[in-house]
Amino acid sequence: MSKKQYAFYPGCSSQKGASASNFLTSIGVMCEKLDIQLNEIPDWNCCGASIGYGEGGELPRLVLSARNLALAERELPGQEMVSVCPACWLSSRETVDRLHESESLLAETNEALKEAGLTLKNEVKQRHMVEVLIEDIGWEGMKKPVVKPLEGLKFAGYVGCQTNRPFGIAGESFENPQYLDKMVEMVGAEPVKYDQKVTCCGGALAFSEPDKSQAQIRQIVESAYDHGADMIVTPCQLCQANVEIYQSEINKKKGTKFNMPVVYYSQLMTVAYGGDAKQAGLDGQLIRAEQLEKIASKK
Amino acid sequence: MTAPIATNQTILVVGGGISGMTAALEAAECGKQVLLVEKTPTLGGRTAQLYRYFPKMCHPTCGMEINLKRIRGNPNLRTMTMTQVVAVSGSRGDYKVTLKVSPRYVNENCTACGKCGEAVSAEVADAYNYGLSKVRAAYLPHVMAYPQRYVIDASIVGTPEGEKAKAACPVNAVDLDMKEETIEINVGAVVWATGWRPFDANKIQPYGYDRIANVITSVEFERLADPHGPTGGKLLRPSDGNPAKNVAFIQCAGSRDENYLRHCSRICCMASLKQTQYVREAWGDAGKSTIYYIDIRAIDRFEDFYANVWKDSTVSFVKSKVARIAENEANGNPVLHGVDTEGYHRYATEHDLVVLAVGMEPEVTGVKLPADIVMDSSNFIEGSKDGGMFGAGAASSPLDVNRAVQSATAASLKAIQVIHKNASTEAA
Amino acid sequence: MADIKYAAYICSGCGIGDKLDVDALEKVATKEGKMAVVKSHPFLCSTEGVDLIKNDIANDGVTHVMIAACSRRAKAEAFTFPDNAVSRANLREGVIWVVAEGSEHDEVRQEMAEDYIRMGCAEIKKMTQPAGNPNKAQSKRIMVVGGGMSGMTAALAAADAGYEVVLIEKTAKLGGFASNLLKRVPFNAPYAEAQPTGVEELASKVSGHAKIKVHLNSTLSETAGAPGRFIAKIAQESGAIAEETVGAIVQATGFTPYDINKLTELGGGQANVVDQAGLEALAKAANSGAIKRADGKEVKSVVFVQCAGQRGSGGNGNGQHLEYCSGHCCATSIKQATYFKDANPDVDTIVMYLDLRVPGMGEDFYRSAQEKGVIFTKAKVNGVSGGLSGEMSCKVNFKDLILDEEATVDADLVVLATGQVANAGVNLDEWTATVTAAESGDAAAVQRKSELQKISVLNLNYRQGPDVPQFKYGFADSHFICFPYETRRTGIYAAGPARRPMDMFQAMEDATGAAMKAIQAVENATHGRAAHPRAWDLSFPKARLEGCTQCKRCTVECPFGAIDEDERRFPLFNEERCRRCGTCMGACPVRVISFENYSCDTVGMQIKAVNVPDEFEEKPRVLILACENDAYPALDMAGIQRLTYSAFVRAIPVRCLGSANTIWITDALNQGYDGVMMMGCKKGDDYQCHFVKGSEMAYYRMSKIDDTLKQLGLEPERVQTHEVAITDNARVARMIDEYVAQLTELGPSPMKGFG
Amino acid sequence: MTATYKNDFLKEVEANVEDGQWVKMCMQCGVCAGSCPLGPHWQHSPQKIFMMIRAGKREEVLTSDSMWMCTSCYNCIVRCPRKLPITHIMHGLANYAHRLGLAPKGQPTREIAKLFWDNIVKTGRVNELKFSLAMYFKDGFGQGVKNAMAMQGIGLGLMKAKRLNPMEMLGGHTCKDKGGIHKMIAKAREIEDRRKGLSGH
Repeated sequence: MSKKQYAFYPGCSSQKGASASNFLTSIGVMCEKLDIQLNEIPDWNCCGASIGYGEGGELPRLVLSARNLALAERELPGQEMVSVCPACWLSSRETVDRLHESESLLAETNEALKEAGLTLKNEVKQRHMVEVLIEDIGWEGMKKPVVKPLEGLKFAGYVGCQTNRPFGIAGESFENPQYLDKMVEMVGAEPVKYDQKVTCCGGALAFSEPDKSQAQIRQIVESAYDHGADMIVTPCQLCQANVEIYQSEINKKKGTKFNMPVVYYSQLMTVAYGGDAKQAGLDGQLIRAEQLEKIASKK
Repeated sequence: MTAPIATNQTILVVGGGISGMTAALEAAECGKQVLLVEKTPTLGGRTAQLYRYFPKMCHPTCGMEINLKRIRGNPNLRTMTMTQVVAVSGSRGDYKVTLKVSPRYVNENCTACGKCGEAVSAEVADAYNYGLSKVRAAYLPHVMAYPQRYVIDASIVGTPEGEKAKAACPVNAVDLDMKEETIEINVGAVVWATGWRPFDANKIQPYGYDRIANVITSVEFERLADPHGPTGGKLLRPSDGNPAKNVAFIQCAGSRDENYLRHCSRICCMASLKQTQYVREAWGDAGKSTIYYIDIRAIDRFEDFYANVWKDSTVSFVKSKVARIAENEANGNPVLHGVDTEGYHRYATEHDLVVLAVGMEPEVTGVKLPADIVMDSSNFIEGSKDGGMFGAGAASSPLDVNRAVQSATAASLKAIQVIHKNASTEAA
Repeated sequence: MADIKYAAYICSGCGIGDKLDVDALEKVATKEGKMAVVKSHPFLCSTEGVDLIKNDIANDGVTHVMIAACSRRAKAEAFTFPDNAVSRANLREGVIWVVAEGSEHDEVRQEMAEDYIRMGCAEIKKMTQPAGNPNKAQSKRIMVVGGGMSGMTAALAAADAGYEVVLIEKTAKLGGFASNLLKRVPFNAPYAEAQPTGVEELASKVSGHAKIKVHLNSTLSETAGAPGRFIAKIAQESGAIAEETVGAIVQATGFTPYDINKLTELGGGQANVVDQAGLEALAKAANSGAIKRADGKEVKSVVFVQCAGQRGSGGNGNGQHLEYCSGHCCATSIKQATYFKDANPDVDTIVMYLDLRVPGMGEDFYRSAQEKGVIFTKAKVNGVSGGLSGEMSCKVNFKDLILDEEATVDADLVVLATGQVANAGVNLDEWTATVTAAESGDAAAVQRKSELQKISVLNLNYRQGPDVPQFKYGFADSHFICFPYETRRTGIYAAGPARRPMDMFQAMEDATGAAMKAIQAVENATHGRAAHPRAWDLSFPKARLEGCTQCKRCTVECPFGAIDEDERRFPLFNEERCRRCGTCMGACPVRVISFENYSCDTVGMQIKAVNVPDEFEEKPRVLILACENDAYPALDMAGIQRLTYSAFVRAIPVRCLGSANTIWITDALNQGYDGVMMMGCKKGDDYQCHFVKGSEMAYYRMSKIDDTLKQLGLEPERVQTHEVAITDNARVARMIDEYVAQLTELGPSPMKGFG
Repeated sequence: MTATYKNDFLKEVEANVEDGQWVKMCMQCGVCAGSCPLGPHWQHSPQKIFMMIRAGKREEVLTSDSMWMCTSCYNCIVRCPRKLPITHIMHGLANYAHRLGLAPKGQPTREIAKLFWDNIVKTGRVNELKFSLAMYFKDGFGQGVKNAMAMQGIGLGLMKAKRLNPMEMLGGHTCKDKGGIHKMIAKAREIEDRRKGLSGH
């Protein structure tokens, strides 16, 4: 069967050797199994991320995203643009909306884009990888390739903020989204019911306000433990990084004994689809997801 | 059944709640021919499900008794229950209306002796108590039900349970072969008194109505307080049946919110102020009520009621739209998170029970009305372009009972004007 | 009274036949009840059963029907025979459903049923089927008092329904308060912009309407008569008196803005502090240009103070002005704020509120003002100063309740949102006091009385005073939530801000509703029927004046001012004003007042008909007199819910506890009843009584009965008065059992056997 | 300082702050204040800031560090009953205060935001290593070393996990058309400053 084609916007953190490179590895394998072809947008640039506003302001920030949109329009005509990073998706989608709302803003944007030899018609539809999976592949389609159900594993589905708000996945609640738990069930594991599903991890303030964001992270990990989770699963790079990386910090400061692996949905799927630990990017875990590795290594 | 005689001198009133009953009665007592149709098995509407009225703290069934007596005694007024309007054609003074009559499976013979109810064991959710309790599948909708006639729930028709009910009836009132019927009638004017429904609290996700047992709606709280309600009038919370002594009332639950209802539902402030007095009635000084509000809208002399509740030591007010409700998993208490905006004070407060003062939305939201009907942005009925159909009561605007009756009385006269025009043009 | 024939029909359906000995009941009806025809039927409410009765009426000359079956509240349609008097003995809800199961109760259950048969038979013998008021009134014209938005709307509404209208306006032109407005708050979607008032269009429609006769520069110097035959004397500018005969009256006399000069703490009386009416004048003068102050200075900054002198201390009041909220002021200030913004977006426009009250779609109007840049601040205004000399701007001192700090803002103009004061005429309590004082020769009172007559709107020549009774804060409102138009003067309906504080939209709707009630009143009056709550009742009070002692109790106690005095100082009944509650009947010490189907006898004979066992049988008897609207339904519903109570009680429904005559109590006690329970509605400020004072009167009369009891050597416990709500099903059953237990303690009545 | 309750500052905000025209639409319900994860650390909640703007408290607003506490969780946006884009307004206020030089000196988020922006504009993509190091050393060399040592474990961990590449010191990820990007951003900044009447710096 012919593969589904998408203009792919990987985003900075997913690049080789970057903080979420292992995410991209698993995404690649997952898409392979699901006949999804991702065509990387040539020479894409950073979206400005959530913290870009401080220095960047409005138009420069919009223009950054606009450049990616323009490139996609020109280089991969007719293809919808897919991001795996909530920040990338959010910035792009917000840019699309804002430029649709305001003629003058679009004009100003094009004035700036001209400097980079680009123009934007603003015709590219923005998708999040999760939307592609649910809406284009469908639950049945996602289930089909499962060969190694992750039986006996308990996951705390941690959706976080930006995949969920302000846009969110169609039909999901901002306060209590279900899709991540459904994905966990789909790969044969058990989602735990806990109350920090959409709690903010502190986002970019992890750097500038470590104590405040670590307090958030502590809540999340604690609740995951309290409700019997073996691991946390998330669709978000920043969530993954913050919640995984700072556990040791929190242990140091607060005397906790956190050691909870934090993985991506794509890693679960890769393993369930029969991929090995490396393909699932499990070698990229700071806190090793041994139970997953075990299943992955099973022949 | 045979179609009731109706002509272009007949006024059709749609909806048998307090507004519909009023509109119908006022016209009928002027000697006009009126047909009152009601979707459910009994007249009374939402007011029959209230425990007390503000500001007098009197009982809605008191006025209902009078209205039912007026209805029983008036030959100009005919009522049809379990009947819905499915189509309206024609124009001012001459409408063709299609009615759909659902089977009640009980005919006019019924004496409400209750034998069928004793005979069946199947139970269904009790709509009268908003599903907070169950009722036998052969039931009288409530003690004041009019017509005073039982209903066989469709779910037991064609089952042994249904047959039991039939066998038990001493007067051959149970007719399990009843079918849905469609009736065409001709009327001169139509009053839409289709009323309101409580906004679906599940949609207000931050308040976790769908996840937290001890978060309920204001209409459900009315049933808890009512002696005819699921708890026999005791304020017990759903999760564990423990006394609900420390109760939070959250205003604008759905209302004044562009994510849900744009409009203010008017009644909710007074309803919550009233309900704080249920808490006092139940627990005296041991009760505690907290009202979380944006603006307290106690209009005209209702201000007196507000002023008195304000003085009540068991009631406190927080000017805040609650941000979210979490659940204390240890004791099932809802925990309210938010900020008191008068001076910026953050709170995380536990209560035994949370009552969402849910907004009013028109019952016709999502229902296909005649093209001629003019509605506002919240689907409240302003009237019809041809001036022959009128909104009345809560169908026309979010109104308290007193205002609804006022509105219905006015609508009744507007309908009479249409009939009058017909009569005089025919005379000419 | 040509050949009367009494017939009793006993239903054995619904389990009556299983629980009771119906043959025995038939015997009672025949032997003791002396019914000419006695029949029983297994399913009396069926077509067949009803036909049986109809047939006896048609072919067997039956004139009076006693039906022993279910409660009078059940199957009413089936058991209605328009030309025949009907009494109902309640064997179902009243006996078999409430007397405990089990054969040990068979005897008392049967006794109870037999007594109800006796009572039904006794009652029907004293009933005649009412034929309606013979001297029917004639006029179907509607008089509207007041030519403002409410009055004009009412007039047009009635006229368009085919009724002739007489409209009285005291000023030289139609329009009222609304003519002073530049625009009105929007009435319909999208609720974004103020709309034209439409007052001129309405005025021209009214003055051009063939069925409407307008009297300008006119007031009412006297209103006499009753619904269907009011005679209005209309004092005109010329001094001439015009006379109009009308059938009903809509009082739409509007409101007056609260006197701003009383609000000195908020700068009232100072040059650049105006009320909302004042602002409308400035806005009109500006005619969509920049709004200028009285001194001609263009307004660059304006502050609106909400609830000025309203909501007691709850709003921006200091507790010395109006207690209530006038409802419309928030939306009105929003509208006025947009006057400024529409003329010049740069005008600093602040609305200071405590609770912004824009219910319903008003929320959209609020939004639209915010979009225009109107600033809303939750603030308690402590004072307004300055603005005295033209140039000086005002200083508004306030506490910003959000920022939680005291602040001051300068403004060229301050607008105080003051309240509505009703133009509802004379307060009848003051009137009565004044008249009493005047009659005792108090000169000041005499003076005050003539002042009051000038204030009066209607100048009714009713014995109880010249205007409609006011409910609260001077508004002529109804006390009933379900029945907003129930003023205590039949055929006279208040509408608009005279009834209750309200905005223009509500006032116009209100006026249409009031017109509806007026039309209904003339229809009822001209058909000789009662108005709400005993709508279409054809009975009406008759008095045997030869027995009257002129004690005046009936004239004083009638809740509806229906009874005047004739020149011989006898009570003069105005049937069209009467609501058929029977309070007069209850009041009459010599029992000369009665209705055809409800009288001292219809109830008295029932009491006497009960078989009172002697003291040795240990079967106490308790008489229950229950209000037919609340207490009796509660007893009924106790039955429907199969709650049980003692079989020793005998319940009689009464139209209103106010109609209960003390003779009934003394008769019952003389006859050996062990106790009497009177069950009526809530009294006091939040009274429930649909006849206003009925239960109040009953309590009052019973408080006086103790002496009588002493004379009879009886304990006061033997007569009890209770407030019973319609929801008290369970409570009423409990009350009965507790009382019967208490009486058993007390022992049998010493009167037994003397009766 | 007492509030003037004049519209000047509101108008300034509407003209210069991203989505500033929404500020007047707030009805002071406070749901945003209660929804913010870092709420307890806000000196003024968003709804209160809106009120302060209406009250003309220019300095108190622009010098406040409250808006710098925004984690961009968007809770406020999705819950606001008036649909105010609160997150964007907070970002806009922060940026405006920053551009005016009124934002608190040394406010960590403010500084890191600048570092981050410079970092991405340089090559068009984030250089995580340089960004982290820049962060550690933002408070001078001594503090930098301490910070770096403190985070050393994590750093090494990330490198082991191939999620931090030491090679990034030399170039690292970059867009081909750096020049175009620089010109583009400069142009955008120029246009925005023109619109806001600010002089670029």
